[in-house]
Amino acid sequence: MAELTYREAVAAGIAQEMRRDPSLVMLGEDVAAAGGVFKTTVGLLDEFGPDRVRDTPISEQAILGAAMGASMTGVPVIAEIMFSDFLAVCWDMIANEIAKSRYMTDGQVSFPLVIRTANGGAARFGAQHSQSVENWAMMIPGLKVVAPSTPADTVALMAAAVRDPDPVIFFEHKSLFATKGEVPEVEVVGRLGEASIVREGSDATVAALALMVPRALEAADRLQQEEGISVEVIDVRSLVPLDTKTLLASVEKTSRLFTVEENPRLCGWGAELISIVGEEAFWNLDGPLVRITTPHIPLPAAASLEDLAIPSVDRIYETVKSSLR
Amino acid sequence: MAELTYREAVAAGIAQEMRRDPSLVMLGEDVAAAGGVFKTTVGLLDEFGPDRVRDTPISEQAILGAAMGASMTGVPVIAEIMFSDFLAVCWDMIANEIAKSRYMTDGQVSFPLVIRTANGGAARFGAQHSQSVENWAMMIPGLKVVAPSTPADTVALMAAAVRDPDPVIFFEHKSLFATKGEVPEVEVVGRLGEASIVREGSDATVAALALMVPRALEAADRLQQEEGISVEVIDVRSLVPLDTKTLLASVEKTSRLFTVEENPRLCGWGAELISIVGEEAFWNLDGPLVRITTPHIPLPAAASLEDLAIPSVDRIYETVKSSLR
Amino acid sequence: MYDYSSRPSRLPLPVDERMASADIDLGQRKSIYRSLQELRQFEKRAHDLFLQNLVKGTTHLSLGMEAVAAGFGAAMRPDDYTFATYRGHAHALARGMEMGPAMAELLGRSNGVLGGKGGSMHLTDVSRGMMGSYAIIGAHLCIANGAAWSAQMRGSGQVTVCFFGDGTTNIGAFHEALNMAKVWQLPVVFVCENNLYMEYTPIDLITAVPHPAADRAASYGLESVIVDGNDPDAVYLAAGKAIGRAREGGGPALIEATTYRTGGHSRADPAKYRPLEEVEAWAQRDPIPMYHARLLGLGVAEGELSSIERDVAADVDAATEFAKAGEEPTGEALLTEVYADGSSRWRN
Amino acid sequence: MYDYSSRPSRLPLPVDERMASADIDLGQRKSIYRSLQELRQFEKRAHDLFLQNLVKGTTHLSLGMEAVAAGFGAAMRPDDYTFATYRGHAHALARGMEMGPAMAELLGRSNGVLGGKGGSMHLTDVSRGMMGSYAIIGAHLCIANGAAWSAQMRGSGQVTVCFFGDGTTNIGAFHEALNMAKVWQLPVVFVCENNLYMEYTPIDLITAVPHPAADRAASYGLESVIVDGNDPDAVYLAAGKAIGRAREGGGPALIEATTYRTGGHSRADPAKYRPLEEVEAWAQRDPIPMYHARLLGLGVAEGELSSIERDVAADVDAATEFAKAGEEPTGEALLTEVYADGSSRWRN
Ligand SMILES: Cc1ncc(C[n+]2csc(CCOP(=O)(O)OP(=O)(O)O)c2C)c(N)n1
Ligand SMILES: Cc1ncc(C[n+]2csc(CCOP(=O)(O)OP(=O)(O)O)c2C)c(N)n1
Ligand SMILES: [Mg+2]
Ligand SMILES: [Mg+2]
Repeated sequence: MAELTYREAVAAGIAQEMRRDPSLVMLGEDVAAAGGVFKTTVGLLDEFGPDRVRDTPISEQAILGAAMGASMTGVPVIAEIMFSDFLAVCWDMIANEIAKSRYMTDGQVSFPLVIRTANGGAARFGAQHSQSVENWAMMIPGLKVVAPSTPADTVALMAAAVRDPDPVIFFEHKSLFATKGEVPEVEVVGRLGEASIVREGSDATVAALALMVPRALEAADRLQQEEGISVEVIDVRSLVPLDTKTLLASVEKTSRLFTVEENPRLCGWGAELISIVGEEAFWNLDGPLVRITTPHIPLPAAASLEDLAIPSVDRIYETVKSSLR
Repeated sequence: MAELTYREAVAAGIAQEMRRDPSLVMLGEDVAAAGGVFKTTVGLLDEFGPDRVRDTPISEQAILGAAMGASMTGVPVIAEIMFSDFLAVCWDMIANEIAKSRYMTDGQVSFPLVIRTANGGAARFGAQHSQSVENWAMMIPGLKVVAPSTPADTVALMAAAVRDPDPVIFFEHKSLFATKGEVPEVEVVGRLGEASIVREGSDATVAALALMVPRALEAADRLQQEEGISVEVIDVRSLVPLDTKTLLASVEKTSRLFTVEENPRLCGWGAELISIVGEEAFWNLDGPLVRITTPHIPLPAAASLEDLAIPSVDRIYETVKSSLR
Repeated sequence: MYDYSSRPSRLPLPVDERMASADIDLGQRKSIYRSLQELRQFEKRAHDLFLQNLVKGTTHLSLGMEAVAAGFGAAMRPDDYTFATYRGHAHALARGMEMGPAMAELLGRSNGVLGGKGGSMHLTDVSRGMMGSYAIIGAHLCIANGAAWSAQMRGSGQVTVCFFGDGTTNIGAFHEALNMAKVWQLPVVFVCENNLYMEYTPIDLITAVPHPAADRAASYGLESVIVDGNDPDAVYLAAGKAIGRAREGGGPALIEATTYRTGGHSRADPAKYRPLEEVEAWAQRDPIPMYHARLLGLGVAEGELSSIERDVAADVDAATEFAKAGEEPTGEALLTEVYADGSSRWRN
Repeated sequence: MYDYSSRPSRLPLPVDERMASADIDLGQRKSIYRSLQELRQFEKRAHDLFLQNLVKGTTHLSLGMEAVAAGFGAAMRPDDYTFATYRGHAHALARGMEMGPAMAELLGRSNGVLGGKGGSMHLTDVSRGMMGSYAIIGAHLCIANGAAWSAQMRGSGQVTVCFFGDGTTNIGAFHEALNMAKVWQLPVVFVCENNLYMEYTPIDLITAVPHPAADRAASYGLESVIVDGNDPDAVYLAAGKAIGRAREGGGPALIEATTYRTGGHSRADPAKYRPLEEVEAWAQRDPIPMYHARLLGLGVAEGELSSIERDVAADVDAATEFAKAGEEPTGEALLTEVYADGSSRWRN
């Protein structure tokens, strides 16, 4: 075991896979010489050289086009889109080209590619650099979507994403980059589509993702200590494929579901989980299905406002407590 | 009253508003001389001239940029994006610029603009020209989102959208263009944020949008006739603002909610409605919350496949029937 | 009043008679002639079937523009890559896609080359290097770069050729793709088929320069190249040169091929927005009768050409029968091939 | 090993001494000097406050590049429109945004010009024609067109000036905006501040032409214009010419102003990816000492200049106090101004 930061885990995961597969390449803005604006690709240029680790112009459509065309002709690719907000400037490449071309061609082409991007708020970057857009990706058929919350999961899911023959959108959370955790020193390979029960409990299920996972855990601890409420916390990890088994089994046990999501309220991944449970586990439920979300607003820049916008430990705590009362 | 097709109603609504407000302008690809690829803007160039009705290059970002910049400096705009699939090529303009700039500037700027676009399937246009992307728009804070199902609503909501000081995404359904309906010959102005109960019923609520409305109505008629099941059908019409009052009141009465949506399954508007009801009307519910959706796939081109993909009268009928049993 | 059809016509150049004596093997020319016939006859049939409502949705034909596809098709190596638009039938056939599965795809049948899932706008046949037809303007230029990058990295010597229209030069992706291609010296040839119109709007009215592609080549450090897109020999030579240079590591090229579509943009568009005189002048420059005459001039027997024409007609008939005999795809196909495991499973 | 700082330096041109005798009113020059001082001193303070963790998130400073904003600011009419990027402090101040509310915005206070909602990257002051700072590359060029189109339709005579960096010339929106501006003959002046780097990557490594903007002007039927972006007078003259022509209906312009940032791209970036020799050579070309010397040469008294400097220092101190005295915005503000009714209500 080694202790790595989440940002180091990104580089470690990529490096592990680039060592394994000499055909794997990487591209993006400032990813090579500078090691990425979030320092998540430090060392890769030196180890793998400028043919495999490429700095690009500010041309997100060309970046993803390069990734798509290369992957469909035998060269697997990791592409970085610096901030997930910028997925919007290349959304056609993602939603209409990469996601749909396999189906449109009845399986003639595959896209072994990973689109990595820094997602999420709490860094005071304002409305155009702070969004959580995992729901944008989840709603597009043909994509796979993951968002790790720990360094170990980052390495494991990076490996799984790279080895998966389908396009994977890989959301790295900016406000987790500095967090630390143990990562095995052997080869680490996770599986897409597996949620993780990060805390067991019996009174309510709380499903969370990325930065919301540690917050949900902290709220759960407090609920236990202060209110005697036993909360099961699920780290969803993979939105597509979605581990509905773990989710439904947990709700069967607890009879209550709360989701904690950073994306704005309407049509978020929380709504999807709620809808699945509201249809398939309706008769197990003992009370309302509750979403805890960022309000349906752009994110403000000021620290005091941003802290009010994104679900906090307090808000999770209060919502679960008052709803279970 | 005059009988208009839905496509004529689009032009009629725009013309009504351009007559009222001489500063209102329109732009898009092939919208002027050709009257639009769907013939929804026929006659406007002749009536209002080339300064107010402009053909553009194939430059969707520039089209929406022009709309945004003009509207924020005093010139209201109707912009056409030919197919809603193409919103992806200008998604940054919509999701990051138009939707967020009012908030980011603390209200210094307003965007009185309407983005019209042909949405939806059943026209055998394949995966890149058939999507229902109303959920893309709904999930972005700062936008308003409407999708009429009749010619009369088309005129009324067009007027409402144009007069609204906020950006409105106006989804016209391709497979409704040829449908006909009565439209008053006086000035018609609707209101955003009002759903319409298009059929009263007591056993279940079915919420539908655009092309799904006539299908839901037909299914409801058959359910009544063949099964004696009384279905209330709500034409949601406006996703943002959302008329939750009408929805919740209906569910209070019927105790069951079904949504019928054309967008692919995950994170659709149906999930949002289900989630609202699953939290706020949970204790009114007598059974599972059920979504009837297009599967989570890109749309196929072949008629036989497309008909299987998009919710049909039969599928609505069968789902409601078996779920109420 | 605001009718574009009253604008001055943009007339074709006269045929460059020197092309007749260009150094092109006669066998090659005959096979180009066959290709022209295939594209023409296939698409005329597709249009008939559309009018009979057997082809649903839409079609975008290359009638009148076949010389570009045929000329390039002849100049490409079998393992080279083609990227095309929704107006892609001609390019697919020119790379050797079989007519039967192509026609069946237009009819939405399960024996279609895409099993009915893609339709007219998305013809793809990876086994022939036909890497897809893309229906949203601009994207495929970026994707073509990726295939070229892959070939460069694999050292395969494959060249990618990417076709698109004049209208496409005004979208952002064009700019991003051309710049990246040059910076990375990718083996890719971009071919603008300038047919003077986007859908219904004349290209010169919405473009800042007269030659939408050629006048922009310098922005990407590229040579400005204009070729007569209605002359198969001229296209073949220009294609050979650009492809050859790209194959040798000389980097990308941008070629503007001037041409004209005989019919409308898509479906049943009568294309009335064009001046009559212009339509007629270009009809005089139809590549097929011109090439027919050229081959006769080069000593090919009339009978040999008409036998090619008859052969192709029989192929098109057979393809039509093949297509009509196909089943409509059923529910099973609906949920396959979203993901590489063959399924559309997004949950467990 | 793959360190860009070992690449050859790109050195500044020598000062064009003829500018000293250009026909510019001395009062105008003094006010340009004041503007330079304001931009410089404000941003130095902003950087200090960032290092003290009073400014959170990020800042992008124009230190070393002030001549572009100051020169344009001086040439614009009060009702003209400015569109800027996340590197927008200088442009906001050059249009007259008050320093107090600007600084308060950086500190995320409710007395900020955006109430704390926007932050450093989105400074906007519509009352001064400062139409916004946009943080996603490319978009604002398209939006600037819209403002210009509006002015054209209203016949207001307003000109729109849109600033952006060298790296921005490679994104699709650049291409779409420039083409549309020319086709519609919009009164808009596009200004590329070429500081030789995108974030950390040298522009020439990822661009197909040496002058990312000027070498592409021809693609849009525009003249190629390069101006010394470190010489306020040169900028002022070029700005006046382009703005004047646009105002008279002469259509858009594209100007490439060559310049250099003294510091890093953003926040605490030490900018070590640049050759030392290059950094030092450009430091020698800092616009402020140069302009100071020029004004002395034109007979302005040293004392007059230092009194300007002191005045500005006092203003910056006052702005800092104003900002620090502001409250942190509270929950109420969180949910306002999503929609024009002032609320964020998306349901009834
Ligand atoms: C992004 C996008 N915008 C608009 C369209 C609609 N559209 C399809 S074809 C076409 C015209 C294309 O013109 P051109 O590039 O000249 O090609 P041509 O059809 O003439 O071959 C347009 C506007 C589209 N498919 N994608
Ligand atoms: C679409 C998009 N891609 C990437 C970024 C990240 N980014 C911010 S500034 C920048 C460099 C911009 O370079 P340039 O245009 O030269 O402007 P400068 O910062 O040098 O003023 C990049 C890549 C962004 N904001 N938007
Ligand atoms: Mg064309
Ligand atoms: Mg720069």
